[in-house]
Parts: sequence; structure tokens; C-alpha cells
Amino acid sequence: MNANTRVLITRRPLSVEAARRAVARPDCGGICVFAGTVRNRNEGRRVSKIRYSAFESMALRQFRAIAAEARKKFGLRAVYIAHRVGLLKLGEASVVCAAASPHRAEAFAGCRRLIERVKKLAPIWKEEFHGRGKTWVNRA
Amino acid sequence: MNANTRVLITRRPLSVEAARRAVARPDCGGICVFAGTVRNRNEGRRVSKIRYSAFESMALRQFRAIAAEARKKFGLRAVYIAHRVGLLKLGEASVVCAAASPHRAEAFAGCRRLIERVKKLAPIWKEEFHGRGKTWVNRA
Amino acid sequence: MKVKVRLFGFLAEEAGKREISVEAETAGDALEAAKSVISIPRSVRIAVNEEYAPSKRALRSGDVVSLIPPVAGG
Amino acid sequence: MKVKVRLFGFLAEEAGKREISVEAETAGDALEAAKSVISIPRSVRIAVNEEYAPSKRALRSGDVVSLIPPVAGG
Repeated sequence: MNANTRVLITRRPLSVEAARRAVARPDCGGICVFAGTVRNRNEGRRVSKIRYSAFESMALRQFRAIAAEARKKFGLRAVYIAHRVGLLKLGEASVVCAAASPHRAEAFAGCRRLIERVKKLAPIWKEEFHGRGKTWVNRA
Repeated sequence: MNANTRVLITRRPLSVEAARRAVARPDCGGICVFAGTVRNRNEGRRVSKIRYSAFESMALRQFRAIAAEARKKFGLRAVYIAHRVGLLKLGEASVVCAAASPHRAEAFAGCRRLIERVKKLAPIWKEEFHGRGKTWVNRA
Repeated sequence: MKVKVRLFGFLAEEAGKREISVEAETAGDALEAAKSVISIPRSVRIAVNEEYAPSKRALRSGDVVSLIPPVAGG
Repeated sequence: MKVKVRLFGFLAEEAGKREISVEAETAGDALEAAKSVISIPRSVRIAVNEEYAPSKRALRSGDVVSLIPPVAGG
């Protein structure tokens, strides 16, 4: 565990303000925050709501590894990764990442790295609900 | 003026949550928010506080032009630019930009574009206070 | 060796359970054995004790294998 | 033609005022004329009516010239 890394998985709404506060440091001039939100359509299909589920302990472990890699790669001073699980309505945030750095280029690049790696690695799954049913997203 | 662009200059604290809300759109899956904050040192000198001043009407005009350019260039659906003026303490946000797009790559690139152009073009000035005095930043 | 295999996402839904028990010596063995209970596409990855692991990973007593369907977080 | 010139940042501070009045036909004339009141480094840019403008920009009655020191927002 590291004071400069905060990761969480929660059933409650996510907050970009909480992310900003978590990574704010007196020596950092730039904070980049990314929020991924539930869209009203995906691959041409209208979505009414979605449900995320996670293998929570493994996902948190992945988040910490992702955070450590990004901190090292971009010299980030602080990193935040939060993912929501349970039922989400349209427009709600499913994921919030944040990175703080003395300089803004690294804050942007680091935050981007966080979300790319979370999407690729974290054991989290998504069910999309349509009018008549639901599908598991990315089900091969 | 455009419903998908919100720009402001204010003496009150900035909020990344307000930025997120301003750009959230049902067809946008990604929101990138950047917050620039007051650092405790600059060019090796310890800073105690800073003061921003602006040619407000021209700065807002620049913000709108910057927003329009970034929206077009990156296909952004909504853009937010806020700058604070007056005295700021360490750690407070001086600027918050946000960009929303259906896809995250454009949200990141668009938000980066916003802050780069704001820094380059907006008629805003900064005084840094040190122990014994103050300096105008970038004074040639 | 008897090994616990945890199921997630559509695998858990289709199996109607979150956990099965199989005989296996490697992580790959465990996946193959789980196919007697549930159809497993090639895209499913394996984790051992909460870390991704290759099929050839030898299992030790007490190891828990997890079958990870294609992820869709973010 | 009489033109209003607005000062900002360190220019306003050093001049001790936010506005002066000068005789000028172009934006560049206005900047030159303002030098009788205040020292103006080459890095200072000119705006006419809230838009950046080149020195050669011809002024029309009622135009307001602004002298923009190097910006430091963000």
C-alpha cells in the first residue's frame, strides 16, 4: 500500500472531486481526471442501464499494480483509480482515474495510461440492458 | 454562444465536479478534466500565494474561440473552461478545463488542447508572492 | 490434486454457480476440467490466487484458480 | 485620431493607471505613443477591441487598443 495511491471499488456513485482531492499535492501543478460514463447506445443498440461486476480483490490488486507502473513510467506523484459496480443508470460514471504531476504533460499521459490499463486488465464485467434483454459486453 | 460550451472567469473556488456536470452528455462515454493548481514553488523559489488578473471580456472571447476550435478539431460534444482570478492559496485550482467525447482518445486530446491554448492565448496575468516581495510571471 | 475453481461473469451465470471443484495439476488442467461443467471459450483467461497465470502454471495445495471472461471494465 | 489605450498586468501597475489616451492612426502607433508614459518591452502584444491585432492594423473611430503583457494564465 502506498500513501500516493488510492484505489477502490464501490457500489456508490463516483466523484471526480474525490479523485482530485485524493491526488492533490503541493508540488503538483497539474491534475488530470478521466471519467468514463454510461452511454445511451453501444454498437448501434440503445442501452437502458448497465451492470458491472468485479472480482474485487483481484481487481484492486490490478489497480495497485497499474498505479505503480504509471507512477514510475510518468513520474506521477499521486494516482487514483475507482470503479463502480452494481446497476448504473445512463450518464453515471463507471470509472474515475486521476493522476497528479508537477507538469501537465505527464498528468495527461499518466491518466490516459491508467484508464487504458484498467480497461485491458481489471477483472470487471459489464452487462448491458436493452429493451428486451441483456448481453455480456465483450463476450467472445 | 453555444449550449455545448461553458466558459467562465470567477473569483470563487473552481470545481472539477461542476466541470464534469457541464460537459456530461448521454452520447459521451469519456470526460477528461484538467485542473491546474498553485504549486508551492516555481523556478526554484518558494511561493506563498499567487494573484491572477484578467482582461475578462477578451479572455472569455478567447475561451469561446478556443472551445470552438477544439470542438471542431476533436469532434468534442461539450467543452468547459473556467479560470479563477484574485488571490489564490497553495493547492487551489487556477484553471479547470473539461472535454466530453463519445470516445476517450478525443476527450484526452481535446482537453489537452484546451489547456495549451488557454495558457498561450488568454489575456491573464499572474503575480507570485514570495517571502519578501512579488514578481509578475513571464514578465519579459 | 483437488482445486477450487472460481467462475465469473457469464461463466458463473451459465454454470448457475460461482465455484466448482476439480482435479488438476496445472492451471490449464483446471480450465480443461471445468469444461465438464460449462462451455469455456478460448478468450477466457486464467488467474491463480488473484494474478493472471499461464496454462502451464503448476498448482500447489491451496491454490485457487479463477476463470476470467473477457473483461469490460472502464 | 484620439484613441483609448488600456493597460494590463505590470504595465498598469507601473503606469499607475489602467487607461491612457494617445494620438494614433494604427495599433502600432498607439503602442509607440504609450511609450511616453510607460516602458514597453517587445514581448507586449496588441489587441484592438478584444482581439489580437497586428501593429499595422488601421484604427477606426471608437476603437480601443489594449496592451497585453506576456500572458501567464493556466
